[in-house]
Amino acid sequence: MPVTKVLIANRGEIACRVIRTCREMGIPTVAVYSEADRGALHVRMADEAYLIGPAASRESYLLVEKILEACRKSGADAVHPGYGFLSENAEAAAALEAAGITFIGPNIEAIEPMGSKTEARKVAMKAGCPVVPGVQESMADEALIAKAKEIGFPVMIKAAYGGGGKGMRLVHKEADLIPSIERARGEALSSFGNDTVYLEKAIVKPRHIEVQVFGDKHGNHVYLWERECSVQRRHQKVIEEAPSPHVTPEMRRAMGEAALKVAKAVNYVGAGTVEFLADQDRNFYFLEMNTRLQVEHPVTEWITGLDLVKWQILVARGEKLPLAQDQIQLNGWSIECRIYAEDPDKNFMPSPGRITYLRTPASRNVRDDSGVYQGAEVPMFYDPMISKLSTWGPTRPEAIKRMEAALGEYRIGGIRHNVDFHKALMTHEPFLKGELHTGMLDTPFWKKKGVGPRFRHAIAAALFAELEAEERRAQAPVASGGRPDAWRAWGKFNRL
Amino acid sequence: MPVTKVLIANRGEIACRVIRTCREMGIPTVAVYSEADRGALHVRMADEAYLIGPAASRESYLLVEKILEACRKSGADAVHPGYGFLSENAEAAAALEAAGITFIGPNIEAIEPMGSKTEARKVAMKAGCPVVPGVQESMADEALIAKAKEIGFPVMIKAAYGGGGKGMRLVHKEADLIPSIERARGEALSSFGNDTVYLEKAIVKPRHIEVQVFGDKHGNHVYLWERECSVQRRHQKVIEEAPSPHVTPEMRRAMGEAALKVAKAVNYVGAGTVEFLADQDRNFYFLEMNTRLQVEHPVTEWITGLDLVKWQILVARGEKLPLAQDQIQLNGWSIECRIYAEDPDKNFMPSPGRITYLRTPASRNVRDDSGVYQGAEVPMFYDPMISKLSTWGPTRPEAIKRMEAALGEYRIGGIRHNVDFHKALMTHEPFLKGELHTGMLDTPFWKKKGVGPRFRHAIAAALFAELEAEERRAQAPVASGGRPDAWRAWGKFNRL
Amino acid sequence: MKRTLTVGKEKVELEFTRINGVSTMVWNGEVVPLDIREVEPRCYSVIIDGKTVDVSLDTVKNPDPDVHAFRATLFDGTYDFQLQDPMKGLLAGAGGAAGSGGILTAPMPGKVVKILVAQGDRVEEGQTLLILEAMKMQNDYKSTASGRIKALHVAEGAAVETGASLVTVEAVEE
Amino acid sequence: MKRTLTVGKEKVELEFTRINGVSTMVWNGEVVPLDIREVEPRCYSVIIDGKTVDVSLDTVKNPDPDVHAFRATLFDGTYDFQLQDPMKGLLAGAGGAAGSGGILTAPMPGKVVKILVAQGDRVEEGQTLLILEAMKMQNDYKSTASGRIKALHVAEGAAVETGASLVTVEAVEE
Repeated sequence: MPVTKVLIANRGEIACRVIRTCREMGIPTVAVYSEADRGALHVRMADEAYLIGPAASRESYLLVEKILEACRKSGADAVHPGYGFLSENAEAAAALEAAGITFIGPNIEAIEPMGSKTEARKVAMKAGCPVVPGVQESMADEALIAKAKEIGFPVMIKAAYGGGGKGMRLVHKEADLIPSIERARGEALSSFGNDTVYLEKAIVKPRHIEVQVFGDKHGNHVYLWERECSVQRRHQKVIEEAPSPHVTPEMRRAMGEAALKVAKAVNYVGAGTVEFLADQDRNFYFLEMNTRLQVEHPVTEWITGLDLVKWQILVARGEKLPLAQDQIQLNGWSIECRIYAEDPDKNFMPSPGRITYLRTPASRNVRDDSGVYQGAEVPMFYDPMISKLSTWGPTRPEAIKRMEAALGEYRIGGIRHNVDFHKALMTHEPFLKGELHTGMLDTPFWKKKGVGPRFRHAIAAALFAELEAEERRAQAPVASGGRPDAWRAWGKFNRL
Repeated sequence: MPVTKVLIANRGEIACRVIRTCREMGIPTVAVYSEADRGALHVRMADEAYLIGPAASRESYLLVEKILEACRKSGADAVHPGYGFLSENAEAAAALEAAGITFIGPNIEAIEPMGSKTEARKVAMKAGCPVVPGVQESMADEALIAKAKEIGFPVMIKAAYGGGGKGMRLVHKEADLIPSIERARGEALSSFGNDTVYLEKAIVKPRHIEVQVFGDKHGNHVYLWERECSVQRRHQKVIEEAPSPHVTPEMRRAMGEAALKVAKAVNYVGAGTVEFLADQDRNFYFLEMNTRLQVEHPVTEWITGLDLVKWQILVARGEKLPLAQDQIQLNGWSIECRIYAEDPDKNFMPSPGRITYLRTPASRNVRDDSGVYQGAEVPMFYDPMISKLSTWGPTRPEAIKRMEAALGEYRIGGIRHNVDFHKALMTHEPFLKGELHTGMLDTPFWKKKGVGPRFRHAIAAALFAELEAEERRAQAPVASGGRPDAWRAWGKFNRL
Repeated sequence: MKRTLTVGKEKVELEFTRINGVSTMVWNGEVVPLDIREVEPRCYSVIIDGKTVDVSLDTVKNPDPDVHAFRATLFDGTYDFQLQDPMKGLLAGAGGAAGSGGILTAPMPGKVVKILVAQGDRVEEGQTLLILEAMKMQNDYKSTASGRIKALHVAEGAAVETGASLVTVEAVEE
Repeated sequence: MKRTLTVGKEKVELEFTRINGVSTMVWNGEVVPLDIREVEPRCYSVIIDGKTVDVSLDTVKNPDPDVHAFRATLFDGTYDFQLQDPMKGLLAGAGGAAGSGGILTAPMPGKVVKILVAQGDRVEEGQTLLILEAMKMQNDYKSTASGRIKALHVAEGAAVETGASLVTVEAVEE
């Protein structure tokens, strides 16, 4: 399949990141943009750019026909979907392929089963990859009790049609089982109108660890080690790292091989991620497979020295994977922080608006994957990601120290953001020790306490700004419709 | 020796770079600045800052007593000299040590012999490190002739007290020897007032290859591979890379071991560089030893994953080198371009002034060691370096492609700079092939030819700016002492 | 120039002077010599007694135009504080600053996806009144007091700016 | 708005219009629809027929205030060109633009370290007249014509700005 001009069906940092790899490969790029994104960085960086509709993504970035139209206009013969939007949409991939456009993503036969959690679980079980012990089918209470004993406590009861924690019950001993099932059924019925529940082994302090896999069209598959993404808030990843501080060399090989079994079972082509839950005893269980490039792929790029987007393009072209398993290096450690336009002081409420000042960290082994610039507008229509800041160090403590220093250099004016929140995490004892689990942010330990030793410097700057503003007002020429005398008098009054 | 607070006796990018490592190590930093540098980046980045005199470096950065005074004021117990200024000044190092301040640089006994080219050559010869065959002493013509035959042609005749290419003569065959010696003596006498000449084997298309060495206070020495710095203009390095495309594994080991012989001969402590000239047949000869951190150390940091400033501090504290020779990795390839405020269209004339716009490249494995910011002044008093842009890739072509793309993203407004010059080098065939030698920039192949396919876009932007300026003038309020009617009329006139 | 600094619940009386380019701050009576330069727009290099700090300043919207609210970002963190001309503070104190009076305003730009109450409804403190969507997230907006819905200022589907009035809740006597 | 573009030795007649926010350029008679936005100060996102380019614009000092000289930086290189209002060009043409008249001016800020000629000296084209130092480098400044030194405008040791007059050379009849 030829890949001679790539249209990126995405926006923000991932669109910019794909454009950069294409540039290095000498491939022209085509950006698409909504009405809200005319001034966005990806439109500035690409070689061509086409408007595809209004701000709302369902009227622009999510419409495959708009993408096809932009392909026709530009002559792009390949589409990179980034992550989100159309990246895991089998129908969109099929529509592109039908139009003779190369979809730089997995084969459609792999997207479909992995799009359904229960289907994916079946594929994994059949392939011999461990899954969380339990039943996923509707079952009578007696059968559930028998199953719980078989699995061993603690177990988790979950509503089959549920979500958001409702209808979930953690059960530590057999005596609590029947009352818990009853309460779970009651909640499920009132919340979701269906009282079907199922049962899984409960994993205490679970860790989210995922394996990066790659396949080509010649049946070759490799794994590019793991990433740990246990630092989450409301099931959203906040910090990712590679490798995982929890994983031993034996566990790494076992997880890699388990991930490859899943990939091979669907003849996986391109970049994919097999997500696992791991318990504190290093048992791991298949969770799901993401059939796209992950947000957190930079940490894998740091430790392997590879360019995953380049590999995606090579595979899409029909080339063989450039390296065999034993040629892939694991060098040092990498951490990534997701920098968001959100306010940690107000329950992480999104904070769209204009970035009036921007200073990005510049240092050794620091990478800032950004989709913004000073003066750019962070629109309210899309996710609030400003950039992904990642660092590398020979060891985990060095990568973390570098991240802490880099966060200290990061300045974003005009909107609220989570840089200080990340700084607090970089000195959080359990994080430093690598004692991660998906609930570690449930306690808001990052809340600020008082002011630092340089507070007076901040006040001095503000006083300076106040004086300058007064002097400017006092000296300002007559503005049309203004009251110069009033301003002047006020300025003088204030400087008494 | 304690290193609990570091004063950086330097400015610009290297001061900022040292501050960053100190931050990661949790060591407070002290900046010093001249009157021209109050707004410089290193003053903004450090924890403390002290004025040490007027703009001229001989009245500020070069005065060790000013540095000592700033140490006393701040309580700094260590001084990092960067490169240039006091970095290779044995007297300054001694004055600091006498005041109980740790000099983060080599032992004084190593600085002294290496400060003299002829002394250094003697040390190298004695240590068994190859030097350029020839004589460095005053000699009668007959003795010179005999020596020339012994060494073999071509030979180079050089003025003993000369420099800048004057009094130098390349001789290809014996018949030309006597007339050349006579002319060299004549030039030397008129230029330097002394007609002493000496003779060396001429190296055709020489390559400048240097080895990074490190020593600790316990007698351990390692080498951190080589850098090639053959791309020079007027004997100034322009582009550096590591490793060298010319060096084979055998040559690498041989050069490293030769460099260690020199380092051991002076009980070298800290970071040092042994410079060699290599011929196209891979013979190499000791040139000199630089007893400081080099400008181009980032390329070594990229391929080893190490932080050389951190190593300097560890060694200064009396710690042992963190790694043994067989633990030092050589991973991938790195290129560095020196970005200068100079005008390649006007014979590289320096271009000091205000940086009105700055956009630095941000990408995977791109590092910009900068000493400036948007709005910063590049003073006319110091060297015109804006930043050092370096990239890494798994292979040399990938590192070069990444550099080319990164240079394309670099934007510097308000002053002239050499970004386009570097871009031209990144597509220069001999450079791509690794066929480097120190005279490769003698032909100005980088001169621009015409305009590119997007020239109309540039013109459109300028027309847009013209229209906006006219409209602003037309709408401007009455300026004090202005002639509003005249401006308005002009504005209208122009929009007819 | 005099200012009253408010940070958290503390207040500090400040004075700032610049004579022939030399800046000085008086902090609760203590004289502090300053070396300040605006190195970038709204970004200051401040040296006090050899300690150098790079301060980025953001202005924060404040309902009272006489109270200037700032957010300063330094290497070691972000601080929110307010400065007020003490003369104006006195005047304002005499006039009496009114509270926000039970009006729920939009804390960010977004779209009103759902309104869960109607005019005249009795509501409890903490009850969700409406749902606002921005950046792919839906946020609940709850009443800060018990009372009755006096007015709805927006309709479902409306796009709102930061600070826009959404709902007015009035206290009811029991 | 009309402009004459000069790039190298070529001239192009241009027209630029903006009506209701829609920009159009006429390039030697050819109509080119434009989509332009100033995304940062002096930095423009320009889309022409789907091709998008990010253009940074620098203004270059020019002795004639009616000739606006620009340096534009794009991803693919840097271009120098000039724009002039054709009406003013005509006026200027009629008035006659004078040359620089044998005055050697400083091409960059620096310090005069040495003056090698005196008033009244005969000089040849290419002869070094003085040495200017900036950024640790000394640069020779040579006469662009043969003639006689009419005036020295600076002394050794003087600091000079870009464009400052250094030496006036007058032609002499042989």
